[in-house]
Amino acid sequence: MASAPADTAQSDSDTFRAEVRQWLEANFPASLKGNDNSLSSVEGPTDESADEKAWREAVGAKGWGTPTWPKEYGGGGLSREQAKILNQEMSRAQAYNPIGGMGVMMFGPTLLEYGSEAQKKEHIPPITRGEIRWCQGYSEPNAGSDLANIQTFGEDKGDHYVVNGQKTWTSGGQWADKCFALVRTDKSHKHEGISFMLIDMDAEGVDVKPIRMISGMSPFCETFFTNVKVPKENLVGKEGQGWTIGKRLLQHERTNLSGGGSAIRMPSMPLHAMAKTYVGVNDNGELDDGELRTKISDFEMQWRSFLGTAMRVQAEAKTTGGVSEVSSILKKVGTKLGQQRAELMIEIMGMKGLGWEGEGFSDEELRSTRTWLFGKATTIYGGSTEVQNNIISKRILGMLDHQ
Amino acid sequence: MASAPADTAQSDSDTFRAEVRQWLEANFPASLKGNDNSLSSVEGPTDESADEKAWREAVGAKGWGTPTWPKEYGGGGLSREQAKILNQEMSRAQAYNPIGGMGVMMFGPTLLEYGSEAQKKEHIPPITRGEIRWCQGYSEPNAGSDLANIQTFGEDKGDHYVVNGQKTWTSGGQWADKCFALVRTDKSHKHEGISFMLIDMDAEGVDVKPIRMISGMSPFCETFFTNVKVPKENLVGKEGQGWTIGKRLLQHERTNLSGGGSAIRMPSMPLHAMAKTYVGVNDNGELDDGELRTKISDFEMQWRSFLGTAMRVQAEAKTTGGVSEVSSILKKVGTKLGQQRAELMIEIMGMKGLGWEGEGFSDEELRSTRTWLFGKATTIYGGSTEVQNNIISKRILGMLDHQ
Amino acid sequence: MAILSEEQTMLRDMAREWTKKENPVGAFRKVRDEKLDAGYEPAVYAQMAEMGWAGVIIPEEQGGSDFGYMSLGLVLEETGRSLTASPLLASALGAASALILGGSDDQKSHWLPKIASGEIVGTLAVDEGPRHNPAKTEVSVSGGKLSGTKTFVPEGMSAGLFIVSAADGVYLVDGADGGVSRSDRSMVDQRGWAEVTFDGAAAQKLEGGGDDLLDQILDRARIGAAAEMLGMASQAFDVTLAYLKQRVQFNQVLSSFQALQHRMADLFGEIELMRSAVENGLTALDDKRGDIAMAASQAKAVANDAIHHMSKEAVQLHGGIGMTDEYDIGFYLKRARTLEQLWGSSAFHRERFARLNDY
Amino acid sequence: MAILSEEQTMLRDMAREWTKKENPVGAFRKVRDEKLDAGYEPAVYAQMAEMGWAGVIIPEEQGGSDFGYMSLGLVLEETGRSLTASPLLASALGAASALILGGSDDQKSHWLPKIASGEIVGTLAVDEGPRHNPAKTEVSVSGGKLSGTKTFVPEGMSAGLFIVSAADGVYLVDGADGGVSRSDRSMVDQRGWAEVTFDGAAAQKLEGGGDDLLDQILDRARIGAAAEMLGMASQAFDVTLAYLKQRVQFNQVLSSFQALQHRMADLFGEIELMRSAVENGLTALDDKRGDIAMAASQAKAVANDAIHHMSKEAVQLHGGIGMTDEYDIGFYLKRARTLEQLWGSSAFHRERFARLNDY
Repeated sequence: MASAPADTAQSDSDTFRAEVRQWLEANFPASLKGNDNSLSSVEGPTDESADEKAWREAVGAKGWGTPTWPKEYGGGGLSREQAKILNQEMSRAQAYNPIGGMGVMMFGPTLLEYGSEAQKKEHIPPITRGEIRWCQGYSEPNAGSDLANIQTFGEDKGDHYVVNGQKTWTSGGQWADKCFALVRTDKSHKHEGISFMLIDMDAEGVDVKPIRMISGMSPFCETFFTNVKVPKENLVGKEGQGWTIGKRLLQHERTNLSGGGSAIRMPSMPLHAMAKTYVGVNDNGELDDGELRTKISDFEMQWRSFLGTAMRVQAEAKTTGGVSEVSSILKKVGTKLGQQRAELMIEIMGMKGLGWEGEGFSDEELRSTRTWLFGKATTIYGGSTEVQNNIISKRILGMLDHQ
Repeated sequence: MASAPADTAQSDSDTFRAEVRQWLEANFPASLKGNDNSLSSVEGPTDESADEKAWREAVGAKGWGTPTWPKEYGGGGLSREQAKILNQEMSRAQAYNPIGGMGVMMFGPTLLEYGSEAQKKEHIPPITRGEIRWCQGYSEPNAGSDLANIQTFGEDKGDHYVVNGQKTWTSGGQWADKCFALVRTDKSHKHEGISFMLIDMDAEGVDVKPIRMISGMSPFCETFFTNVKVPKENLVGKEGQGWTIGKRLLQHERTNLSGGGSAIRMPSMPLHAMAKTYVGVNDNGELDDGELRTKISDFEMQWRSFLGTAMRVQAEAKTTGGVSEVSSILKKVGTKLGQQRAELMIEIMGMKGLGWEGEGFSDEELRSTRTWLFGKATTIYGGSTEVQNNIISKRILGMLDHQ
Repeated sequence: MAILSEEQTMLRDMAREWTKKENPVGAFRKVRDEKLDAGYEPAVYAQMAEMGWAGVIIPEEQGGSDFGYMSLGLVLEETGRSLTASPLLASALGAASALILGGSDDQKSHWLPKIASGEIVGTLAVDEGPRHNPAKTEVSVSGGKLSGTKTFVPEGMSAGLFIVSAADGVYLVDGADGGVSRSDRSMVDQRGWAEVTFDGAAAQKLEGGGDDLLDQILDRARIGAAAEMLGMASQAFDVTLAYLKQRVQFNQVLSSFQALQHRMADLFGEIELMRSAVENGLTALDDKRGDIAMAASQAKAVANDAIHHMSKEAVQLHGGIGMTDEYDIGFYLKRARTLEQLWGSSAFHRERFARLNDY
Repeated sequence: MAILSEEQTMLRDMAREWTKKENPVGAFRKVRDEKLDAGYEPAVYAQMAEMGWAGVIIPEEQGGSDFGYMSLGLVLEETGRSLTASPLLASALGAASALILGGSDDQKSHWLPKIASGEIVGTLAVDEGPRHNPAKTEVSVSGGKLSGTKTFVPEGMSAGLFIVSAADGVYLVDGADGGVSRSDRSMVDQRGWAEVTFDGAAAQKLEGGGDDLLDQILDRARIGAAAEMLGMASQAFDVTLAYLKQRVQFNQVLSSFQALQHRMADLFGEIELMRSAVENGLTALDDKRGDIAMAASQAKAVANDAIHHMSKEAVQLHGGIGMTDEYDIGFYLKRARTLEQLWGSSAFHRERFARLNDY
């Protein structure tokens, strides 16, 4: 058994916890208690209230929105242990992290790994302060699950590229300041012909057109590049290294979509509590729809087992220092369960779970409809379930290619 | 709407029905009432009682065990309409058809289509009298679902072939008199190198070894051919035509396995009645296991829908004269539901549904265990579910080959 | 496919032709985008009625063709394919059935010709909460005046006749009565749902049909809804299959991937069983069989489950574009869920089927 | 895989080594073919006890190692992999738990050392019908004499100690008592099941553990059974995967067929969730958490469903040879079903989980 932590380590923790608690008391506006930031990337920018702005700036100044990032680029410079304490204290204070989005979740970690010193100095600090919105320029109309098939082309013009092509599924493209994009710089090689570059969304020749989704929201855009000039200092890594860098970034995305992501989107009220409200109970105190009762019980046990699996992956990663094979199932299983939950919500709420807008539905009910519809995308983007199954069976299980 | 049948047709039917009824009264031994012959092919030959022998001979003499086969080869020579009446009257009298097995269900119809006059004269009459047992020599250890890969080879020796090789899954091989087999006569062509020939099971060089199944029964054998002499008059059709003939025969098999086959094996007592006995009901008269109640209700509705589909296929075949596309799903769905039912029986009976032998279990319970285990084969033999899915998606739905 | 009479074949072909040419899914999109009050285009329903579709189950003496439920089912299947927004199901099947089963001669001859001609739209007002529960009603009737609130009434915005369930029976209420007020409910399928409140509205009881009149009416409506879902599932299947055959990923058309092939084979099987369940229901009605209640629960539960699975797979197999409003496939998903809930979820009908079989 | 201590890793590796080398599935086949009375080879269990496995949860003062439930779960997982026929689950986990939870000091020091050394086998005698229903018992106890019949008692043929449930509590009955008679039950998994009749057998009550002692005992047994199933499912998966990689059909190894690849990916995910559910249960026991009942129902239900699916797929994916007695894979199917029923089916535990969560 591991020995007990040394006393000094313990007291360091206590000191830090006290520091955080004090700082939160001083800086977190009481008016924001219980708010969350989880849907902001889907719903687009909302007008920031004065309190919200103050809170974002306060957190940004400490670097605590990106607690483990290096201090020199504006991060918090905290240890994992400290970050955990920070997180606990935030929850305790009913505070939320106002610094988020793709810059924090995907692009930042990737640039910290692959970017040049100059690039890090330029791009990381604004992310830590929540000042710059990034979007992802990966998918194209004919390169969805088959990402390596991208055709957007950057022609080498000496000190810059001239980029032409069309991207799609650009999350928040209409609100983004900058785009990290996969651009083909060599047509003679498929994977090795791809480069990873950073494009200003307000550069000449960049046009975005929001895509309306079945949920009624437009969180994605089509993005058109017409003779867009991209200076070579905006190339991350080497030319032709884009596939490697791009895939690394997707790992960050996947981690977010499975464990964290879907967990965050699960409302705090358990299904069975919702069901008791809508369905009622019989004389024995059982939900008054036997089949639904069984389904909820099944779901809740599966969900616990999934959360346990996500925790197991984290624990194993911590111990072994590597990513366990089990992590390969998290996205596939987590998104499946998320969708299952949304369908169960309809069974629970009945017609009330299918409201679109207007009178007769609570906000929660209307949100439930949108969550259900939007959630259908979770098994498609970020590597569809079919692609996940290919990866698991071939890479993890060692089954051969089906071709 | 179709016009009413002409009076004469009606009165012909009535006359025939009266004839059948009278004949059954005179010939069907009362001692056999309620028996059935449906599992005989699985359970092997049982000693025939005097009454059973008399009944078989009586039916054989009329040709009524194979009612629609031509009279000249010992069949009943009846019209479909008459055969239906015969069938109805048999049910009414609680009689059964004592003439069965692979000769009747698969080989006979195929030989009637492809055999020479001499072959029909020789082989059909003993089948109609239930005197000869046929077995199927198709599968080999390396040619299961991929039947065209058979290696058993027949070397041309002028007036005969010398056959060497190994077959497996020979149903009732240990009890069979003769075998219809797929034998390779040409190694340079895959499908076109196969011939369909008839082999005496007591010929020199034929050895059988029963295969014990997980159900404890041994309804199949491995069959070894070592320098077996097969005269050329036992070749059906032309050399190299075996794949075509063999596939036609499989259609007869498939028809039997889907509609008829699995339907026959469903015990007469509905699941919910079984469940009431084993599980009991609560104060509201509901099965005292809510989840099981839901599952049984679901199963029973699916089963009705399946039976309706099987009837629909028959009706459509009658109207259009062809086989409808829908028939392609019958085997796959019927066997799936059959297995689902068997698993539900375990849920209903609990430990009593898992008895192997001996004290503490009723005959019905022990039979239920064996049916469950044996039924696992239904999605494997006669074209596995995976092969059915390939066929449906490619041939019926026109999806391309996955290679 | 059931064996059809010549008239039925003609009717089905006409419906198929019309939906394809005159009323493809684009027509529904227009209704959706224009946010029509009724939830459908009245001129289109008039056209449908003119073709006789609103009178298929109505006796000839009341202006119908008396072709039966199977015939109406065929039309619903075709209009289901193109998601035609119309009150055909609620009015020509639901309300018409109520009158045929339970109406007096006077009631029939007053209302049925109007339903058959499309002059008015009838509908069923049964539920009083978000989940189907016909046994639970707080509607009160005294002195011929009916009061209470019915939720999620299909075509509730346009209905000129409400068939209203109460504890002691089923009533007719004229939509023009001053005691009727409606409140639009914007549902995910963008059809004409409403909450309808009756405040002392004049009501006539349906005296015929016996004690289980409400069940009988609902069973007809359930089978009709299942027929509409059958058309939707068939079409969603066809559209998805066609998409898989043309979409290329990893240098292969999607239809060549075995994992997708096997999923399509499964769906194909499910939809065939669904068809059998629906046709069994329609036949049970036309043959006035004794097991209509069972057949209705079977049809609705099997249809619910099949369209549920099919609509999910249709979106998933379309990939990203299936998530866009620009593509039609999402409409099938949305309409599927409201129909699944309408007049009983699968759980409701499995429970009912067990009860009907005494277990 | 949970984070293991050094001792646990050693224990697991030892168990893995031993089952592979000394006790592969062939050993079970031998037990089966020889129809041993006990349903296992006593010498083999003696060997297991000698390695300390029968005393893993038993305190040191009673001859055990007090390594806890996670440790015992690791052994059960490994022996589950090779279908080792032994009373480890019933005795070293089930009966030992009963004594640890509810026994007096005298009872513990009398029985636990014997269980730990393998000198005697203990078991739980709970059910009185073919379906798990611990609440229903007709066992009567008066004046220290216990009477009644218990069905489908695991290791009932060899047990020297019965933990018997009665309406007013849980009792110990010495297997050597003249009032005990046993009747062999030949089950599909060919293990040592018996019906046991007690006719005025001397019985001592377990006074400790509180009102829900029986539940507490059963929850431990359920989690243990889930651990055994986890090993079985993992092994069935590995064997099936290996088979798919070598079997050629249509000129391709089966593992190259995408439809099969995706099914294996699904199973892989299910078994990982199963592992989490089992480890959660074992951890809950070692940490003496407050949610043991929920964790046990979760572990048993999730494990039941996963082994059910895996065992079906294992047979199907093996094709024809999976149907033969010559191949081992069928043994997994058979053992799976008896363990699924033992101490509660999935339906039982879903119902219980709902009740525990007050819905």
